[in-house]
Amino acid sequence: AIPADARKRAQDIIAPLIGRPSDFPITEPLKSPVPSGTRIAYIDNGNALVSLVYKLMQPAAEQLGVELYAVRAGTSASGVQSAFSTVVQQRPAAVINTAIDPALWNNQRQELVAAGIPVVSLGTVAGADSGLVQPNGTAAFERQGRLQAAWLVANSEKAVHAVLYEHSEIAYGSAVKRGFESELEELCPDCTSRVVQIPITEVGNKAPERIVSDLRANPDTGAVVFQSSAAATGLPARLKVAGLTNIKIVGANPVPTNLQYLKDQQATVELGADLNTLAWTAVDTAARLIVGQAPQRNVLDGEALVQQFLRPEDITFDPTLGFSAYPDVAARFKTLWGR
Amino acid sequence: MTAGRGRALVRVDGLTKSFGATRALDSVSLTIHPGEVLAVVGHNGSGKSTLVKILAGFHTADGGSIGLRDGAGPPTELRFIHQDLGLVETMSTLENLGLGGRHGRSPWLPLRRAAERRVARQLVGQFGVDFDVDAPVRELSPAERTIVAIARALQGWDEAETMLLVLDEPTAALHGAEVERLMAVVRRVAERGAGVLFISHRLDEVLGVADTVLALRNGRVVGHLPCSDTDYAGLVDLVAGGSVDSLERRDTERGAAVLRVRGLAGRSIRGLDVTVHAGEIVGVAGILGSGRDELCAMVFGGHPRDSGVVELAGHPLAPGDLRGAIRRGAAFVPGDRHQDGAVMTMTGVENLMAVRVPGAESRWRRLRKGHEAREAATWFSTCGVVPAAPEMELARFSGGNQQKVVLAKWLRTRPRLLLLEEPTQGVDVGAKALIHRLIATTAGEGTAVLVASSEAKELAELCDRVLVLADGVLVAELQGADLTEFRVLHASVPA
Amino acid sequence: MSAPRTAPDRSTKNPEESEGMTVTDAPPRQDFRRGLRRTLAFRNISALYILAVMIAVFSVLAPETFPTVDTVRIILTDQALTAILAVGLVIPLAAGTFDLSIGSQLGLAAIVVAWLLGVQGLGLWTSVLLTLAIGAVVGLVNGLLIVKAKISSFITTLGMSSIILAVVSWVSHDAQILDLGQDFQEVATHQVLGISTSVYVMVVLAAVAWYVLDNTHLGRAVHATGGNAGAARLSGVRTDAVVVLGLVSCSLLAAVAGVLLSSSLATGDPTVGPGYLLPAFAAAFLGSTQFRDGRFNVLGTVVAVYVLATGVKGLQLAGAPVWIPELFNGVALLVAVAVTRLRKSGGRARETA
Amino acid sequence: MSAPRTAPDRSTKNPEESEGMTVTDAPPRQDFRRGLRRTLAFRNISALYILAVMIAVFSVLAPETFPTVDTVRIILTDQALTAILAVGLVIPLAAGTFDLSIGSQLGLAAIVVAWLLGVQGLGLWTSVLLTLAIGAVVGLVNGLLIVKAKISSFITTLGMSSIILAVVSWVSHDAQILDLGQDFQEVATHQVLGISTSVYVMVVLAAVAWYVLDNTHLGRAVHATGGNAGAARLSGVRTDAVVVLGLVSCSLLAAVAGVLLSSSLATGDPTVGPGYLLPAFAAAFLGSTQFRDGRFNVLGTVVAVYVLATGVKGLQLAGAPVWIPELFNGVALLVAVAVTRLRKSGGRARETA
Ligand SMILES: Nc1ncnc2c1ncn2[C@@H]1O[C@H](COP(=O)(O)OP(=O)(O)OP(=O)(O)O)[C@@H](O)[C@H]1O
Ligand SMILES: Nc1ncnc2c1ncn2[C@@H]1O[C@H](COP(=O)(O)OP(=O)(O)OP(=O)(O)O)[C@@H](O)[C@H]1O
Ligand SMILES: [Mg+2]
Ligand SMILES: [Mg+2]
Repeated sequence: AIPADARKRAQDIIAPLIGRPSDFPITEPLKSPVPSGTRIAYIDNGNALVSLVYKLMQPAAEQLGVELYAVRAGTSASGVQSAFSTVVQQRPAAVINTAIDPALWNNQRQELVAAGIPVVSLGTVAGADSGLVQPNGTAAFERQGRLQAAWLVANSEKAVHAVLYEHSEIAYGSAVKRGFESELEELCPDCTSRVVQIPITEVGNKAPERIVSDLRANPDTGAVVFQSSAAATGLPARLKVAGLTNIKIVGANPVPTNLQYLKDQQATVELGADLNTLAWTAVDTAARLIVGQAPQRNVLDGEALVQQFLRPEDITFDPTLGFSAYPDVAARFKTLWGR
Repeated sequence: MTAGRGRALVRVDGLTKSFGATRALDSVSLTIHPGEVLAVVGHNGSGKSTLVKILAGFHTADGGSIGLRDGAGPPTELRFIHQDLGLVETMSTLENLGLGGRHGRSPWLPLRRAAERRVARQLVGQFGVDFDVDAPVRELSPAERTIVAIARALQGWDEAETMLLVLDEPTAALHGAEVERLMAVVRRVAERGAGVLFISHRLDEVLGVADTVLALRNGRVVGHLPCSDTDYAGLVDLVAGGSVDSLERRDTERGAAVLRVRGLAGRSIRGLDVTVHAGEIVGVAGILGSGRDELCAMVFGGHPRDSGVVELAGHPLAPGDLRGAIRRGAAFVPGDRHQDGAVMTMTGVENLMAVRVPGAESRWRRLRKGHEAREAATWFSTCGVVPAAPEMELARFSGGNQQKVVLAKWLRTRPRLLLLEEPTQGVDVGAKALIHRLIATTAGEGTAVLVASSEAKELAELCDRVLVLADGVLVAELQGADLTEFRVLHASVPA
Repeated sequence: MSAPRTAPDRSTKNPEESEGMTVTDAPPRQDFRRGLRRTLAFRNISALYILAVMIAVFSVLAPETFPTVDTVRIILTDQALTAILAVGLVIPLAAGTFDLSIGSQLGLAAIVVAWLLGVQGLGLWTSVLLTLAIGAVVGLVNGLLIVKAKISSFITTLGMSSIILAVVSWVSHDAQILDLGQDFQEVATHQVLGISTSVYVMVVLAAVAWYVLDNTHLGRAVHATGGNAGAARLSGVRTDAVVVLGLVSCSLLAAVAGVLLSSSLATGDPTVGPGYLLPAFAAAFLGSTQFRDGRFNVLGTVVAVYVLATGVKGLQLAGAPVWIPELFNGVALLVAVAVTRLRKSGGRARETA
Repeated sequence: MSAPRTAPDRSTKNPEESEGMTVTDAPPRQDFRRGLRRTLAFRNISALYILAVMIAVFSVLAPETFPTVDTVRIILTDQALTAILAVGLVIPLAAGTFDLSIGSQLGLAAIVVAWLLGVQGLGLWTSVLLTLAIGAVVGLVNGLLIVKAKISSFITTLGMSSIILAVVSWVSHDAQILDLGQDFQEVATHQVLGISTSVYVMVVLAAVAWYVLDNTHLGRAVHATGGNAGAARLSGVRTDAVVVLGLVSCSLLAAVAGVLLSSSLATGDPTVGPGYLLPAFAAAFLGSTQFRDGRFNVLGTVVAVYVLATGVKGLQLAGAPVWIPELFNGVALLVAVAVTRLRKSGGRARETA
């Protein structure tokens, strides 16, 4: 059994994110307006999440009065490089990237930095010397792991045996793992956790089979934690077939499908990241960098991410657009931007 | 059998077809009446196969018309045996027989395999042969394959009221006795009221079976007359545009033994000793399954051996070591041109140059295009390849001309031992005489020649000595005055 | 390609046909026994032997979880879509045409059905039928490009695959499409006797494909077209129609798989298609080495899908490292095929390409 | 025998060879002109015409960015690896063997070189050479499985591809390998005259492959093996050696591309390989329709890579919607091939598959 004080501590950690989101990240106004005719490039590799962010950024760009355009990256590394070199050539005022590993476009990153073009990169964990501004970086991902661990402890009577499904191909995976393992160890020494790799190529097709096999091979597993809930696409149906119904599923970074599952009560809880605010934050950060204003501290530290634990009852919105904690985000940024 | 009885089964009028600048058919007209056997003759590339392929709908004509019998009664049904047989090699005899809706059942209904097998056995049995009708056709010998193609064209013919049977060189791979059977079948078909369009380069067959002859030259009709109005010499004249000298029998000067085969055994051959001397032309005769069609391939090494020793000029040739055999001076013209003889997708000159003559070409240095063009010009004219278009894909040459290219390819290597399987298959009379002369000349230069042929006449004319095989063993050896077409035929048919 | 006209090992030919077919010149009894022996020959059904070994091994390694009804149910369900796709693929392959666009076709159907349901708000069956129709049209276009424009099937379907991916991206805006309704989810996941509908759909489709390909003249025409299109045409097979029909059927099956996929995911996901391409090809090729001695066939393909899946499942349940299943897929494919080939008396290799 | 000395329809056949090949009965001058006309015929070099049109169109649509030296440099560099891979692929394709494992082989080399450098700490050139050697061994294994175990190349390389992916996953633990050192990064990215080394490597390798395949007896042996392996063997070509050699060369080139990729990424990434498979196949097949009338050839392949890349780049620079470039890839492939086919005088369709 988990000691009451440990559960209390865990509950304290998660309480601020139950039923309400973390604080709005951007507070300082934009000092000068963005010149008209400013163009911001976005690299879209066709991934659902990446495309979603693009969609969410469009109203922000409109509000700000800049032209946001997408360049398609192909599936191969050359495709990514080719897209970024197109961008290098186009010399936009800023570049926004979501989740495409900077290692794949290292040369172009250097060229962009050398050309003084600011690059805002969401969901990546490149080093500080990379010259990238990463509003949700290492810190946010470590916090994700810690929050998921805390949620488990807070919601379990007995010591849990958890499994963390991670994708080591994705650079931020180790940050999540670090946060999760250390927090679980700290809050509940009796709890155990396994870390199981799900090849990123299996997400969207074979991942659920692998997960079901893993859960059947390890029948004492009581909780499933996802580094990224996209891997759970198709999982509920498989769990139903396998009769695995008593397992807690703590997702994170849900894609719309996961929110739909949650809404349909086919998942337990998702640590929602407010991509909408993040998208606005990215445009805001790009704007600041364009006009030469320093971004806020939390943006530079990679902590500018709004999170909230989402339970089925919290899905009162249209899951298609993802989780949005601040419906008035447009108004807030309008004020900040003085428009 | 009187031509002209009833209405024409097919009426071809002014048919024209060109391939680029080649005029393959030039206003060809013909009619075939029920019960008529029309033979089409002509030199290689004269357009015979093109005519057949247009009838079959494989090519569309540039001009002219084809009228099948219409009005009263069912329309004429066309059945084909194409020059390259048109069998699906990966499928069994049974399955090949059932292709093309001959089964008369809806394609969606279940197959009746037992009945099909019975029918297949029966059809094949008509030719006095028996092989596994469930084996893929690619595992059959060329003659067996011919029989499958014939059987397919003939099935259910007695139910078809108005049929036109079209045979494009059906006898090229058949032996005398098999040819006889085929001719009998053809005659029977015609007697029942079907029409037959028959293409052959074996003019004696033509005389034996046809009622009318149509001669083509360069795509034009140069003669259309009843068979009774002509004779062998007349046909030769029509085909070759002049008379053809028959081969001068040379004085045999035997040199040293070049090829020495001892105790050879394989699939159909069971212990055979053969010696061929320099300058000697030795023929191999025998019916289907006698081992005749396997000997050359086994000597060359392209075909596995169970036992036996093959020596070329004192050096053993190992089975499978084809390069070794070539280096020692062996040359092999296979009986199956499509499968073994040539790369149809490559050009004439590339096929000609496919065998590397030691010392003549360097491997890494740039190909000498000029040299190749000269070689092609020389050899295409030597072997009478028309059109002399070295850069044309081999598949586009006519069947006989493909055969000449394959021959040229090997003659070019100036072999010490020339192994020939059906060397003149599909070749017109003029070209055949030319090839015979080439072979004789080659032998005259000291090459040992081993020729396997299903045509007794050819062997009798060409060879110094003929080995007759039956059931895989040597049953007769004919030479000198004993070497006649009749004796060869007689010896090869088992008692 | 070794010797021309190598001694044909005729004893190995189409053994299942001899069964029950009295061959006139052999006593039926003995013939039957010989047929049986051939049918059970290792090289003819190597995959089944491999399956048996795997079942034994994994039952020892994972005694709690592997040899259970649950495992059977799970494997059946998991692989139903791959099996449908692979069965579909068998048809054009048998006719000698490649379809490299099946993966993206599956993806197209998955997105289109979701789009019709979720975005256009059409009814359930309208959406499904329309999706199948669109699938068939894609197959038709593929087929016409091949037989009319005379582009090789490899290029046609490679190009088509790019085009389809573009269409998917355009229709879906690269985003998932949700809210497809509970009814739609039931289409694939409704359970009868503990087994979900997609399995039944697969069985029915495979049975139909098996009947047509292996037991009718139409099927024979398909194989003839694949064996030698020119010869088949000359013997009266309408090879163009066969090729087009084959591709349309294949596309239809891919569309069925796509609809079932969206139904079981309860989402239209724009990225799911291409991942199915290689498994389907592997199954069809492995399947071609089973039962019918080198001929593409439905039964072998379905068996191949499930043999591979059983191996992977067993390895996962036995707790093998992540990369082992992938290794298993590759090795199993090679071993199963090599066994078939090695025992065959020499000759005639590299038939395909 | 009055032979018809009519000019054969040479207009469709290997036009570049007629040049300088005086046909006995035509005046050389006219022949040369005819050769030139054939060489420039639309259906023979359709890709180049498409390229010209694209350059014109995009220069109007994106006048600032498209018609610049930068664009040329960038396209050259970006596509160098795809071009190397596609050139490698041409060799086995010409010999009638598929290699579906080139994508994963590229990935293997990319990871192995990174692992040797970053994890094992070997020297730069040791690592590179060892990686190339491993690449060659993979090709050798592919080749031996095909010629000895007589597994079809399609299955062999499909299976091998799974095995390689497993090895990559095992070696890399599915994680990136970093810290490969500045020197290594220079291997691919060092610039000479503003163009990076990988482009020069590509040009050299393509030139060698072109020379051997199109201008030597060995190259002719390769094409003969692809055309009819049985007949080639009976003419003294060591077809088994040709097949193995072809696959080894292909693997070597894939390994070179993998090393260059890791070098230009400065990272060993375990996921990069498979994405290269389809582009390489598309280029090789599109290339086969250029210059040599249906024969796989190096020059056509390199041109195909760059024509497709130019189109995509132009569309990107002109700001087309994201899904347009993918559509372009597909449509360009089909149109370029269809143009070649349609103009050809009937017959002989569906050569491949
Ligand atoms: N597909 C094709 N492309 C180009 N030329 C062709 C094609 N098919 C046939 N030809 C040419 O048409 C002419 C007639 O060929 P055809 O095959 O009809 O001759 P044939 O009379 O059957 O000769 P053979 O006795 O050698 O079989 C030849 O010059 C041949 O090269
Ligand atoms: N003109 C040619 N025709 C066909 N194949 C060729 C030709 N030239 C070379 N080859 C092939 O190229 C490969 C390399 O040839 P290799 O270097 O072994 O030739 P070689 O040294 O003359 O042979 P050997 O040493 O056996 O005489 C072989 O597979 C061979 O079959
Ligand atoms: Mg002919
Ligand atoms: Mg040598």
